[in-house]
This record gives sequence, structure tokens and C-alpha cells, in this order.
Amino acid sequence: MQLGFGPEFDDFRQEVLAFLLEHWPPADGNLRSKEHERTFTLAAIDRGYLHRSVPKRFGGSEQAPDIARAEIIREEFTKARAPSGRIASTGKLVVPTLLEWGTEEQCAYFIEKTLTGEFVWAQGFSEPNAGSDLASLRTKGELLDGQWVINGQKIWSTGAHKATHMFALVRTEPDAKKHDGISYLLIDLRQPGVTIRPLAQMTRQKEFSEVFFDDAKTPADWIVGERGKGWYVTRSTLKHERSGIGGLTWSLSMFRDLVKLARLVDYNGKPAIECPRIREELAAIEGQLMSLTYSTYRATSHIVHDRDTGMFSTMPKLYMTNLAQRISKVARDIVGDGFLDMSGEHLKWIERFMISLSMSIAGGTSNIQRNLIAERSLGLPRDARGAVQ
Amino acid sequence: MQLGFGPEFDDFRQEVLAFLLEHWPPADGNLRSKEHERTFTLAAIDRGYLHRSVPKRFGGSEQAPDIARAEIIREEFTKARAPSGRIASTGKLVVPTLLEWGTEEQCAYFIEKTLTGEFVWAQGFSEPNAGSDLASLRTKGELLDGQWVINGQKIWSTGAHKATHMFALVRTEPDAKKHDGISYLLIDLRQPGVTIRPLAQMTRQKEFSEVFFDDAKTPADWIVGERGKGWYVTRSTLKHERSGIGGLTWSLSMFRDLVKLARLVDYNGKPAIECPRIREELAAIEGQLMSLTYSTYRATSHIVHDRDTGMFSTMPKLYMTNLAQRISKVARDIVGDGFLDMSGEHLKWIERFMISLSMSIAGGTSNIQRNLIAERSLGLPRDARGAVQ
Amino acid sequence: MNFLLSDDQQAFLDAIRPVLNDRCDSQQVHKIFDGDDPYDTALWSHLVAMGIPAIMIDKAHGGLGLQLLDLAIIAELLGEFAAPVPFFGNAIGALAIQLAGSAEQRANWLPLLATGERLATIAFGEGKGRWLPGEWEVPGGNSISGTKVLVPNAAEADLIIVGTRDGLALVERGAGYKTARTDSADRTRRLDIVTFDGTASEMMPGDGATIDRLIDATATLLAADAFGGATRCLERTVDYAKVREQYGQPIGAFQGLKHQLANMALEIEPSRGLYWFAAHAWDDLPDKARHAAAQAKAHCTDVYLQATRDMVEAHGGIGFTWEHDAHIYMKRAMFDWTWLGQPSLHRLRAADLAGW
Amino acid sequence: MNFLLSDDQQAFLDAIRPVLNDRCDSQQVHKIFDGDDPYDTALWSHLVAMGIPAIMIDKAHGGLGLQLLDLAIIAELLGEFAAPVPFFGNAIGALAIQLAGSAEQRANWLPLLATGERLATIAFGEGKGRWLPGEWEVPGGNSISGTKVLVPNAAEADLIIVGTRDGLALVERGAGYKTARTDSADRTRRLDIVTFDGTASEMMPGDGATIDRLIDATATLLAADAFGGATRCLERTVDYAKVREQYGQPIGAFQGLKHQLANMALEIEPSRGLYWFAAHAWDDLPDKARHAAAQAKAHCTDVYLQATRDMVEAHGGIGFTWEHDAHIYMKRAMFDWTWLGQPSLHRLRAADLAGW
Repeated sequence: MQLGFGPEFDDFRQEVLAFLLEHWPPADGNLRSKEHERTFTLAAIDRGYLHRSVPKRFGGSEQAPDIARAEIIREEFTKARAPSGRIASTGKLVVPTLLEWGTEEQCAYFIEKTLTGEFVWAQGFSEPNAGSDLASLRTKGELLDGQWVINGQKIWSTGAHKATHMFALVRTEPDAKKHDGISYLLIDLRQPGVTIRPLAQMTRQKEFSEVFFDDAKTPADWIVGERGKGWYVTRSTLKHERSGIGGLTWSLSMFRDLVKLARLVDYNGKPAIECPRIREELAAIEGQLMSLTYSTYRATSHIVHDRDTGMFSTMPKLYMTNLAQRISKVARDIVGDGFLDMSGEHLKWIERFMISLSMSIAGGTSNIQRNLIAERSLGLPRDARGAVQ
Repeated sequence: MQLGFGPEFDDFRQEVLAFLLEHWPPADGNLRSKEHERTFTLAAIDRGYLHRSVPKRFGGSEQAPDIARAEIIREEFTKARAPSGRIASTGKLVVPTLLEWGTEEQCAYFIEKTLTGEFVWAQGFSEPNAGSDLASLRTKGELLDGQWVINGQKIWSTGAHKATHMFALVRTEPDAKKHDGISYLLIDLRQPGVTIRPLAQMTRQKEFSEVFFDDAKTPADWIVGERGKGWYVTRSTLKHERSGIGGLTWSLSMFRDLVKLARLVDYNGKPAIECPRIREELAAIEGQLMSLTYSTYRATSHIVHDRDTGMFSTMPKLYMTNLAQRISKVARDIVGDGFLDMSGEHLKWIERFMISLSMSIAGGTSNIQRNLIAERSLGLPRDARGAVQ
Repeated sequence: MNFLLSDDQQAFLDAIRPVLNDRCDSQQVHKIFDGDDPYDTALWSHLVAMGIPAIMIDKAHGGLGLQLLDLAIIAELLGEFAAPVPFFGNAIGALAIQLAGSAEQRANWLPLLATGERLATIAFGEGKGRWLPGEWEVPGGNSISGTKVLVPNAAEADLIIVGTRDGLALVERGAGYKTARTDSADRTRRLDIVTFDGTASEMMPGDGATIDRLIDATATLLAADAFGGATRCLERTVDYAKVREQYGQPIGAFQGLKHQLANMALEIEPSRGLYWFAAHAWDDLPDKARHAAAQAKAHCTDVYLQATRDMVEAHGGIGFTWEHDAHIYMKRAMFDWTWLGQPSLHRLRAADLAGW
Repeated sequence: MNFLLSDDQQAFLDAIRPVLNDRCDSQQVHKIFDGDDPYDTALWSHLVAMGIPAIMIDKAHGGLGLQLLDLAIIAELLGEFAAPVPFFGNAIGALAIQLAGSAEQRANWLPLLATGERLATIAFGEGKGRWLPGEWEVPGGNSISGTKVLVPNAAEADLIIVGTRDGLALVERGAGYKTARTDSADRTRRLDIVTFDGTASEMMPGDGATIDRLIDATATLLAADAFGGATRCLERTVDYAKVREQYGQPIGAFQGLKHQLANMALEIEPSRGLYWFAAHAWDDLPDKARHAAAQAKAHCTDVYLQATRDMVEAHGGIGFTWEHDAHIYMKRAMFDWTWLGQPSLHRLRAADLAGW
């Protein structure tokens, strides 16, 4: 058993370090220059460090899947604060979908521009009356003289107000039954038929938008997969396995912040971290965090070695959600009066107290997660009414 | 608003006190004498203090329902440690059932002997394959030449090994559908066709029994209510409203014991009650206990004044179960090493740690309780599959 | 046994509820929450007209001469509607004068407070969780200097009752103090930082025991508001679960959510008896009042804050938006939870008061 | 990255599991649990024959020379089957000699322990939660007097490793000490009170740091047993929920229970990584070992005890009976939770070790 990637990867890590040494930071030290970022990114792609799963002809570096190498690249690029060719997370969803289901033309037209950030994507799945239950989508698309005409409304579309395009599930076959009537369409949001309305959250931030389609148009051939098969197109993109280590870092840093907070702020006259109740609660949270961490390493190792990750695979999201809620409650106890001041030094913790809730909503509520665990990991019977699609 | 029963009841309380002064404890101070208990009980019935809901001709004192008076009697009799004509709790169930559904003959034959403790009752509802779901009972009764012949098995029958009779739900109409095939039969357990097997619990105690019927017999007229209506007969007995104050005393004394334990036992070098974590947890439990206490007084007041008790009526059992579990976990933390010694000074707490679980099972699991709260108090839709009978 | 509201109490509630239904609906609350008005003056003047500021003021001074329980059930009702009015600070301010004021102070102020011609508030907190009399460091006297935080509607108040090391001080508007509005989460009850700097003030004769009574009443009102808010959160969430459909049926038919709502109700409903008892004890069982108030404040405000979280989760995305009412209740819950000190503080006080 | 069991480790497990399936089924465990035999001698001799006592003993002394991780995964397996054998005390006793013994002590005892010709155990606890070296008050020397509690199988052991104020003492059977069997909840691992009274003993040279290593290994084995037991509780409960029918369907189809089982799995499964890490750290990352062991002991034994409670609730009445396996797992969980000190103690240690 070993936690590192082991000697067989040391050479690779050296290569990556050497590459970084040579290319980042830029000579003039200007880390913000778009031009530098672009040059670096192209060099990194050329070396096979970024966009590894994307064919060269679409602007990627076309490497064999290898979580270990990908993870080493992520680690070292992060340490070096080098541009990691990161594209908006929704872009991360559309690229593999296009690669798996798209036509050569679609891939050629969309992927490279997405990688370079020229195209920014919004997801168009949820609707006011279809939250977890995508089968009851109503937004409709009709093929009229060579183009799709789209009418309806999407909601919870992350960053749509900053996006150029949307990949959307649209009902194109009104007569087909629920799942079979849906197609996966690509839509340019920069047209008169599209109205985007950002939704303010309880934290005052605006991450999500409502998107209204009023005879919006999109070319006939901007459909991904067959008509009425949009359902299967989306589901397939959900299965792309990834190392959970990226997600971990978020929980770990939130906990580090909490410990820092507990050291700095007094509670009943001494630093909160010396208050036995809080001290013990911090240790209990750390115990869960360690469980998550090493089970994630274990799962990653399984993927690296092509073994089944077992029960754990359905669990990280709900586990992290519960951890975030637990962490933010301790923070609440520590910040005390600061809990009321939305312009104060503890705003971050007020926001986390609230955002820890949105975690249990976004991308499948916690109850949906529980169904996933119960059905996929424990093999319990599905709800008769199929609360898991 | 007042917490006591108020001046209008002071005279009554004085009467009760005067009665006790005169009759208890007995002159010779022998509190254990069955004879004394009998004399006292008869005098108390004669005064209308015991078995108030039972007509005089069946050995009761035939008083108008009056929770306030009943409660005052309970309080003063308890204080004086006087016999409260308590009959096994299962007897408490059968008497009102007989009064509501039984024939004159049945009442005359069974009730008085039950009140005097000559007949001791066991409940025969649950079966191995019918726990919460009584509709799928299988124990069957056939009317053959003037008597019921009973075959099958009952389980979780409290104190059956000490009982003389059982009131049981038996399937007498094999062709009728689920609920309508069941009758409510009275069975003398002291016959060859009945085998009683006490079940040991994880605490080593034996409270429950399995009861096997192998051509057991009972007279044709020992059926309560009509054939196939046993279902409704039982349900009606569940609705007899009672003051929850009796149940409260159990929770209150468990908490008093916990506080005593926390004062006596050291935890990290000082009395547990001075350990901030435990001290705060005790206070949190007390907050819940006070909520339960005063909501129970509120509910009782509503009953006294004939008003609807509202949402709270479905809640006490689950609330007490949760409290018992929370209390027994703190006790576990305090007793520490004593938690392993089944012959040690803390055995009581080991038992409570386990029994707090059986509370969440006996008489409707906690999930059934949650359905009751959700459906009856909140008006949420019933489970399609009717998880509440 | 008669642990119930009296017919008069019920009648009072029945008279006020329609006013709130008409003038304090969700839309109106959002309007004030998002707007610049410090509170809903129109609604407040209706409530004043119905005698709400007069509830506990002696009849001799033009009040209704009622008890804390009468005030607390109104606090519950206003909490239920998340009413954006200066009820809380004003009620405790008036009670302070009633309990701790000199005959003259009472005669000068109580009549004006009973009619609502004047608005009072209270300055207790000194920051970093210092809320209680024993922790007050601002020195008293006929001129005071120091800073108080999280003072309700100080900018709008005509007088401020200030907790000082030496007792309660009465400071009139215009006596020369600075107020700075805090960007407080709960915009239905605005808060200020108040800086006194040689500000003219009048000490009130009330002793420590009297001030403790005032603190207990404050804790009880916060508990009552919390209970009212929590019950509304439950009601709203249950209603939503009945109408919102997913997978072809109301989400409230899914046992998973159903049991979560049952657990939510199980936490909320029984806490009613606790705040009732705290108010009743304050009125009639003085030796139980301190402990009960501490327990009610701790328990009810904890339950409220969790209830608002449960409400958001059950609503899904919509419950997380600014447009929905959920965040307004959550922020009121944050107010009730924080103001006068968090539950943990009051639990440890309750333990001390229980003689543990 | 290779945070996995090696093929050898997997093979070892695969070799032992069938033995347990055959010889340690529920019926057999109940027989020992209810009977007078202190443990299952037949099963133990099979496990001995498979080399289990030899796992961590140096090859030089006839052992397998493996690591704590190898021992811990066996502890998990035995925990899964609730195996009524003296594995725990014996393994730590042998490790004590291996780590802290003199060359002579190692040469005398390790070969006999490797072959199972001798049985060792450990005496750490002194009652009232005093478990750790700093708390040991029994004085060391070549004759010791004092009392140790909750000692596994002391009556059966050939030697006892006793924690004293001055280090670890080695006491041989027949050296003259009294053992009194405790009526312990977990009858799969019997416990004794041992009274030494001028009992002949041999001190072992191992220093404080060595003894700390031993404590960390002990904590890790308890965590491993707990994880094994918890996974079996989950498996058994899920299986029951699939076959037990109520209202005409498996109870596992009711979302209420389904979500409870999901929550149960969510607590249990991830804790595997924690105890793996604790064992791995002990073997290869010494600076992380103390903290990891404390966390693993605290978290895994807490999770186990709750898992057994969840198991009983999900089973309903049958799960509360003596005939069912649930209570055996609950009582093993009580052992793991209590032995070496309760989770709270180890969390506070972990906090200190984290440098907080």
C-alpha cells in the first residue's frame, strides 16, 4: 500500500516539473496576461498535459486516459499556479458529450472554441416544474423549414448570463412518451428569442439564471444524438468517471479555515479551539474528513488499477454536503455576533452557512443521493415511482 | 393560564387526601398484604376513585369522565404510595374494548375479574409475518360444533407467560379480503392447545412471549363485535384519549437519574456535570423535556376543556423515544468502563441504552410514528402502500 | 388544569391576525426587506392603534396592564408573519421603564410609549458575545461614553435604554450619540451600532434583580418570535410538499421527505409549551422564571434556525432564491439565535440556574 | 497511487474467510456466547494453524514478519464474523514483546507465541477510564502489586503484559495473581479483573515511545474490528430489508427505511479508509501514526455502536431478542467503544496531537 503514485511515476512528475520550470511563470512575471496564458496553454496541450481526452484535430492533446498522470499534472500545475486550461465547468460536461455523440462537424465547430474559452456554455436541463424529475420537461422544439424553433423556460442554469451557448434538453417529439420525446440541442444564446434573467440567491450572489425561449432558433443539425434520444445522451455524460480528489480539496480547505477561525476567535473568554465542546467537535469533523480523504484515495487507486470502486462511488457528494453543513454550524457558533453582519469579517461563514444548504439541492437533492446510495450501492428496490431516474 | 388544576378542584383534592388519611397506610403498617390492598381498593372504588369508567354492575365506580379529577387521584395516590387498582397494562386495553363492543354477558363475566386481577390478559396481535402490518395476519379460527378452533402463532405478546387470557385478532373469514376477514376473540390460555414460549431480550429480561395455537378452543360467544369486524374493534380502542402526564413521569425520572449520575461520576477528573460538553448536553435535553412537559400540560388542558389538542397529539411517543435515546447516550459517555459490566453498578444504564431502542419498535416503529405525524398532524398524503394501517 | 390561552388572549390574537393577513403579506415583507424604509410605518401605526405598544404598560399610565404572556403571544404572531416593525426593541424598552424607572420617568414616558407617540429601543450588546448585565462595561452616570452594538432601530428611536455597568441608563433622542446602520442579515429588524460620547443620560433606579427580570422577558420574547417563525416555516413547507409534484405525485407523498417533515414538526410543535411556560413563569412563578427563560431562548431559537434550513432543503432551488420567503425567515432566525447571546450560552446559564 | 490491499493481503483474507464461513457461523457464535467455554478453542486452533498469531512476529523468531496493516485486515475479518477467539489480547501481547522485549524475552516468547503454543494478553486499564500509559499507577519492578481491569482472557493466558508506571512488565502464568471474570456484555471476548500481589514479574526494556507505538497499534486493531463488525451489520440489515415484507412489499422499498439504510452505509463505508490509513501510517508514516490511530479508534468505534443500533431498529422486535445476532454485534461494539477509552477521550488526544 502506498499513498503517493509511486516510483513508476516519478519520472513523469520530473518531466512535468521541468516543463513548468521552463514555461511558468512567464519571463516578465505578468501572471494576468491573456497572451501568456494562451501561449502556455498551447505548449501544455502540445506536451499532452491539458485536454488529454480531446483528439488533436479538435484542439486537444489526445492522450490515453490515465488518472495517475492527470492527477500529477493537476497537483503540479496547482502548486505552480499555472493556467490549467480550466474551462467553465459546464464546458467540461459538453465536451465529452460531443466527443461521444456529436458529429464530426459538431466536434470541429464547437470543441476547440470551447477549449479556448471563446464559447462558454450553460446547461439547460431543469425547468420550474421539472427539478429532479427531468422526464416531465416541457420546453418544446419544432423543426420548421430547416431549423429548430424553441419555446419554453429553463431554470437553475449556472452562469447562463455569462454564457454564449447552451446545451439543452428539449421536447421535440410531443407524441412520444416521457423520456422518448426529448432531444439534446445546442443553442446560441446571443439571439433575440432568448431572454436571460439572473436569479439572486439568499446570499445575494447571482450564480443561476432563468432562461426564456420565445421562438428561439437553432440550426437543424445542432442536435446531438438522434431525435428523442437526448435522454440517453445526457445520462451517458454523467457516467464519465473522475478522481474525487479535486472535490476533496474544497472540503479540506473549508476545514482548514474553520481551524484557523477557532484559533483566532475567542469563545467564552479563550480561543474557541480550547473550548472542549468545540475542540471535540472539530476532532470529530476531522475524523469524517479523514475517512472521506482516504476512501477517496482508495477509490482513485481502484480506478487507476481498473478495479471496481464498490459502494463508495455513490457517496462523496452527500458526505461532503453533510460535512459542509456540520462545519458551517461550528463556524456559526464561533463567529457569534458576527453571524448577523453581512458586511463583517465573517461574511464568508454566513455565506457558507447558506451555501452548505444549496449543496444539498444543486445537482440532485440529498434525498436523490440517498436513493442512489440505496439502489446502486446497496441494491435496495427502486421506488415504485422511481425517485431515481 | 394556570398549571395547577385551580381552586375549583381544591375541595376535591382535600376529599381525596382525607380518604387516604383514613385508609392508607393500613393500621398494622403492612403495605404488602394482599388483603389490605383488596380492602383499600374496594373502598376506593366505592368512593369513585378507581376504575371510574367502569359501570358499578361490572365492579367499577361509574364516574363521568373527568381527566382533572382522574389526574388528581393519580397524583395523590402515587404520593401516598397507595394501591391504585393498577391492572396489567393489557387489561387496561381490554376493559374499554369490552365496554364499547362486548355483550352484557361478556362484560359481566370478564371485567370484574380483570379489575380484581383474577384474570390477567395478554395481547395477541403481532405475528412473525405481520409486525406493523396487521392486515396480513394468518392465525386462523374456525367455528366447529359450537366453538372456535384456533391454529397459528402470535409474537411480542407482553407477559403472556404470566397471563390467564388473551384477546387476539384471528382470521375467521378466509374468503374475505385482508381487513374484513379478522375477528376479535377472547381465549383462555390455560389449555393444552396453547404453548407459550418466553423470548429473552438482549438485556436478558423476558417480557415478551411467542404463543402457539394448536387446535386451541374458545367458546363461540367469546367473540367481541361481529365476525370479520375485529379490525374496527381494535382500532376503536386505540382512540381512547388519555392524559400523557403518566407517560411523562417516566421520562422525567430517567432524566433525574441522569443528572444524579452526572453529579456522582467523574469524567476527565471532575464530576461529569462540570464537563462543559456534558453540562451543555444535559441542558439541551432538559430543554426538550420541558417542551414535552408543558406541551403535555397544554394538551391535557385541551382535553379537560374539550378542545382539539392539535398537532401534538401524535407526537409524545416518538418524542419520548428520541429523548430516551439521547439520555442513554449521555449516560453511556459518563459510565465509561462501567458500560461493559452487566453485573456492575451501572447495569441500569446498559439496559436503558438497549431498551431505548425497543421503545422505537414496540407499539409501532418510529417510522410508523413518523407516518402518523405526517398524515394525521400534517395532512400529508398517505403512502400509496398505506404504511399506516 | 388550565394551561391554555384565555378567551381574551385568543380574541386579541384573532383581532390582529386579519390586519397582518391584509397588510403584512409576503409581497409587503419583501418590499420592506429590499427597500430603504427602516420599517413598515403604515403597518406599525395600525398595530399601535390596536394597542400593541400598550400591552404591558400600567393602566395608570394609559397602558393595558397585561402580562408577559399577552406580549409573548403577540411576538409569536409577528414572528409568524416576519413583520418588519420595531416591536421588539420598543416593547422591551417600555418594559424597562415600567420595571426600573423612577415614578417620574414612568410618568414622563409610559403614556407616550403606550400611544406610540414615542418609540423606544434597547442597547445591550457590547460585541464579541457580551450581552448580559454582568458583562456590560459602559460606565453609567448622567453622561455616558462607549459603544453598543446590534441595537434595534436606534436611528429611529426616540429613546434608548442603555445597559451600563451601573444599571440602566435612559438616553433621549438628540442627546448626542452616533448611530451607524449595520448591514444586518435580518432586514425586517434593522440594527445599529450606537456610539455614546459624553452623551447626556438619566440613570434608572431599578436594581440588578429588576434588570435580570428584563433580561428574562427579552429572552422570552425572542423565543416566542422564534416559535412563531418556525411554525410558519413548517406550514409553508408542508403546503409546498402537498402541491409540488415530481414523478407524477406530490413530493409530500415520498416517505423520505414525509419523514423529514414529521421530524421537523416534532422539533417545532412541542417547543410551544416551553415558551408559554417561560412567559407564564415570568408572570406567576418568579422562582422558575430565570431558568425557564434561558431554556426557552436556547431551545426555541435553535429549533427555528434549523426549521428554516429544513424549509430551504424541502423547497429545493426555489427556496434558495432571494425572491422566496425562506431566506427572510432564515435571517430572522439568525437574529433570534444571536441576539442576547447564542443558545450555548443560555444552556450553560440554565445549568447554573438549575443548581447543577 | 496504490492505496489498496496487495495481492498477498487479498489472498490471505481469501484463505481465512472460508474457515470462518464454515466454523464461525451465527449458530456457533451463539453457542460460545451462551456457553461456559471462554472461547472457541477449535476455531482458534484453526486460525493458529493458518498463522494468525505469527503475522507481525519477526521471521527470525518463527513469525511471518508482516505489518500492522496485515494484522488489521484480519482483525476486520474476525470482527465481521464476531469471532469468539482470543485474537486481540494475544496479538497486542505478542507485539508488546516484539517491540519492547529484551533480546532474551523475544527469544523466549515469540517463537512460542508464533506457533500458538502460548497465549498472551494485555493488562492496561485501571478502571474509571484510566487506560493510557500516563495514567498507569501500578508500580513496576520484579514483583508487582495492584489491580488491572477489563483484561482479555487473563484466566486463559500464559503470560500477561502489564502496563506499569515504570514500563511494561511481563508476568507468567503461575506467578501468583488472582483473576475474577467480569460479567462482560461481550461474551465473545471475555474479560477479567486481575489482582497482582507481590507477583513475580520481569520488566521489559521498551521505552515510552515504544509503549506509545503499542497503544497506537491497539487503537488501530479496535478500529479495524469495529469496521468489520459495522460492515456486517449493514450487510445483514440490507439483506433483511430486501426479504422482509410488510404491506405486500419488501420493507427496503419504503423510502423512509431506504434513506435510513443509505445514511447507515454513508457513515460506515468511508470509515474503511480511515482505519486503513491508521494502519498504513503505523507501518510507513510514523509522524502521522499517533494522530491517525486516535482518530480511527474514536470514529470507527462510534460508527460501529451506532450501526448496531440502526440494525436493531431496522429489524424491529426480532432484532431485540437474545436469539438474533444483533445483540452480539452491539455488545462487541460496546467492547470496541469502551476498551482503551471512549471516543471522546481519543478525539481530545487527536486534537492535542494535531497541535491545536
